[in-house]
Amino acid sequence: MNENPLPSIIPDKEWKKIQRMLSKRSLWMIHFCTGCGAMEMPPVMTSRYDMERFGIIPMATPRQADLLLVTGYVATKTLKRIVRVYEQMQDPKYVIAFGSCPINGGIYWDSYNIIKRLDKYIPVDMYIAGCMPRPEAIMDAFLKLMKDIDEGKANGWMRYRKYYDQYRRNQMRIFKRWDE
Amino acid sequence: MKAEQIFKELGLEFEKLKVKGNTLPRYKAEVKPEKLEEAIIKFKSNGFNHFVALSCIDWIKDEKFELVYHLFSYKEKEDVFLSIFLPRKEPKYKTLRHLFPQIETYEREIHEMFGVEFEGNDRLGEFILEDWDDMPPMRKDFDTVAYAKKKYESVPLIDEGGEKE
Amino acid sequence: MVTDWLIHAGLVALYLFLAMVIGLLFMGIARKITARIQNRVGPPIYQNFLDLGKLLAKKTNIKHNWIFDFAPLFGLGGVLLILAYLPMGGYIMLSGQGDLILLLYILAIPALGFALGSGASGNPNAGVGVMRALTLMLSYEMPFLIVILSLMIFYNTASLSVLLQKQMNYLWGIAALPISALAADIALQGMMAEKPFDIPIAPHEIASGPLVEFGGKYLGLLMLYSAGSIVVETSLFVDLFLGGGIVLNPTVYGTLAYFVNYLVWLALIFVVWMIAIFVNAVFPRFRIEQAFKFYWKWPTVIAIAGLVQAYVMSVFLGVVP
Amino acid sequence: MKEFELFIGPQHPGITGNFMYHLWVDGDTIVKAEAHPGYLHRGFEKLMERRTWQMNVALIPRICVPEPDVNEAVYAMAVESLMDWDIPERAKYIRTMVLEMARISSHLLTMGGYAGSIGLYTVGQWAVGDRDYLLDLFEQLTGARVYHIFIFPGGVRWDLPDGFLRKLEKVLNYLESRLEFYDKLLFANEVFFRRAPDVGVIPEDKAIEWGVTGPNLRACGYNYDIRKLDPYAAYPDLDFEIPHYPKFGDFEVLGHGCDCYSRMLVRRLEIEQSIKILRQVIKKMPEGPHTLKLPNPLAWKVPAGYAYARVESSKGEYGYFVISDGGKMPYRVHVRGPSYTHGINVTETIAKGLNIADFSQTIFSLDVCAPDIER
Repeated sequence: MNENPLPSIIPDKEWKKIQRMLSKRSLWMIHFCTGCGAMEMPPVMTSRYDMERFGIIPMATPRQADLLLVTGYVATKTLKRIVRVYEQMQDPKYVIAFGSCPINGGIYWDSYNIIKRLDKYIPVDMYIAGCMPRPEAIMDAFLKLMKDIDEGKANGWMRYRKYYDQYRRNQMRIFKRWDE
Repeated sequence: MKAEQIFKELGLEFEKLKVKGNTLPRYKAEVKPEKLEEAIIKFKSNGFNHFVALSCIDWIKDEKFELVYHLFSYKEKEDVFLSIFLPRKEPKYKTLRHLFPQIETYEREIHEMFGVEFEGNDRLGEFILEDWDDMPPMRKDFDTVAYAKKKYESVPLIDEGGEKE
Repeated sequence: MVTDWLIHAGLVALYLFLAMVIGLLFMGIARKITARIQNRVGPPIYQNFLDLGKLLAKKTNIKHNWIFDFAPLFGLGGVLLILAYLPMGGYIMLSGQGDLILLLYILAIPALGFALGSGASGNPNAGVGVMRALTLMLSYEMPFLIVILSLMIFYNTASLSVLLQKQMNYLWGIAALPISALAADIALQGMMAEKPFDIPIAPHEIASGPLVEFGGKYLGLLMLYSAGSIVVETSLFVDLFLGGGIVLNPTVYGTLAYFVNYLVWLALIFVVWMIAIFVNAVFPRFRIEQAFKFYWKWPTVIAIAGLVQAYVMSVFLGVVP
Repeated sequence: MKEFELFIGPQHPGITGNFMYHLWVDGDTIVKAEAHPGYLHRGFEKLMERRTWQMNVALIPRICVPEPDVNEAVYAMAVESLMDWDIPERAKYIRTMVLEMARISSHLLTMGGYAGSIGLYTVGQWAVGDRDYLLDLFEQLTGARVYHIFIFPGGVRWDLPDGFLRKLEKVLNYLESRLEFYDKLLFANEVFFRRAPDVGVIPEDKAIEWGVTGPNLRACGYNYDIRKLDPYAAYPDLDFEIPHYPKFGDFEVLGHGCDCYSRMLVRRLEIEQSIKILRQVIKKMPEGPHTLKLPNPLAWKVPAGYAYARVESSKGEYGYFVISDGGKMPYRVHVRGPSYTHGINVTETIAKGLNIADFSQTIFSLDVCAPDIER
């Protein structure tokens, strides 16, 4: 996280607590429909479930976002864009994977174009099971993620920095080339 | 003009497909590859101006690819399927994108998924897949399970020391 | 002497700080009200403070060039400068002769700073957005300049403080020059970049335009910038047409007058902001050339009518405030 | 100014789903557009060849996410054609009901998305909120909100629950009363009148040749609808109209057809027609079995042959070309999605000369559904 601006006044521990408190209450999610789970995003955004109650709003660009929703299966071509988007996001950042497909491939277990496990390529903080997850499940995941952030357990972005070599090695097994 | 009459004029034999649910008749005919363009032009000028789809079928036992050009006429309310057979080894055909522009897209997909070459179509190449490293995936002898195992399951988990699943 | 100066400086800091707080609060209220219009519950009204805190606490590693780093500060500094020139509730921090014209010039500074930074990011979306923002500025300034001209003719001054004085003594601008006030409000909608004129940041078209590359701390500064801009723009309208919210004469009532005037000013900018928000919630956005045409057509005609009215009233009818 | 490149998607709010357009822009005008699909490619057609006829029922709804039911219906019809099955009357009516409910929900979503693309988020919020009432009905009927897996070769999975039709009637009344609000906010909005007409025009004489179907074709002035043209399910017994340009009833006719304006109005009027159809279905719902007696699910013997079935989805003609070699699994299934032409060829062609501000509303009004392009 960001360095403490006033180390003499605020203890480092308190500073981290403040940061967590702030980032859990204002999760900005990136507007990226990677799969069919995106279909349940409009209901979550709109009047019935209204995720803006918790300060979660869609953002147009990865630079501004804290939360990446991988909504469903990930095709190899999408994975490259997901990694791009993820790396453009500013720390701290969190990933929620939707549905059964990013867990183990789900119904596409034998497909030639679907990567089966997402956490081999980017760290995932929260999984929602089901095909497709109901809006209630999505809201529940948001609340759980907030709790995790509060307790300091949602540290996927730290893992990504720490094990960057391994993540990149796995990614490069899927991509032929990184440019373009 | 009714499809049956056009078939007669072209000298083609046709069969009627079974239809349940929908009601309009569907006719299917086999055309020689070199006669196809002429046949499609004939149909197009006689009201069959809606190009529905171009499908490719891999008849691996017969060592053939079947390309099915599907036309529909809003006027006559009839469906026509014109199919050609190409050899499975070095499948090659000419592009018909000048007749209906969307044929170009279908040709690009079939080129990628089956490996059929369409001469004259300059947009063939990477379309849906990216960084593909095997035979075209829709061919019958492509084993998707083996490929998925080889490519995705062999990727190791992230070793975070200590915590093992 | 020194104490005077210190009190003055402290007051300036307080006013600027309050302006930022008000701006952020207004953004939160706008989100809540929009949510209610859309049948939703909406975020708490202090949500924007949390957002700002989070953005400032975020790690920021976006590297383009020094112009890009400098631009948010430039924009924010520009906004603060304008805030210092604008009377808020009758309290004037910096003032000089002919400051209406000066104000017109410095109004462009924050936008230019913003444009500079987004242009430096090299993102084509930002480039398009900046182009649109500058075009939009060109379009709403036409009626706005005419409105200012009619005010200057009618009140016979180019100084904001004198303008406020005369409005307090005689009549508020909106009562004396209602036509011009209408034109100014339409121009204000564009100045605030609310729908139907939120063209520069249109997310569906150019992915939030100039903001596209800003994140973390930069975005936090830009959020402060837009919070300040809200106060600048609404306050500008209030100062020009609603007498700056001055209901009690400070020379008579002293400190109490400043306090009451501040509250009245706050209420008035809130009303102006609400009008903008309600219009924002029920309109789609124009294309940029449509906005341009729109502004050079109806609001300009209305503003010219207002100019004629001001001219006739002051020159032929001899109404002198 | 120099020409520059702009990427709309895959991560972009102005795109329907995970899809990408690569634009070359000169000033504000698009000079060239290229569609890049494949971000959602799952290889459905391959996977279907590996699953039995009945297992496929669970797989196919995932091809088109905003309106999955058409997939089930069209697959069921194709299999029935091969098997030579006549389904019971009640199954036909229940299918019609499900398809029309799906059409309304898809149109509401499109309407909301379109309004969002021109910046009117309020309509989007309302429409998606109202759509949830239909999803609740679906949940009661099928057990799922989005992927219903309800229409089956041979009929439908189970009969209607008690009191379902009464609830449907209630929801229809509610939706009908809500339409007025959409009219006021979007379809009578001055800015909409200025932005939508004559934008994203498909040349009328080319529309059929380019493979434009569904509401987009009707917006060009042709009253072709597969529900009337090649009727299926219970549509022959039902009375409804096909709204098309310039038959817009009480709405103003602006522009010259084939544009965003007529496309959205056709969709708006189709919601009304769907409500009308559903009311008739409620009245006419026959008694009887809801499905045929099905053979052993593990060993369906589907006779060899070719079959093509098509339905009118909310986006256009949706067809399955199913080929059986007499085995336990389909030999080949080709999916003809309506967005295949709308999203790639048509958009690439009509994007030339479009303002970048109008690009997003053009694809939203064409109702491009990315997953059915690449499957």
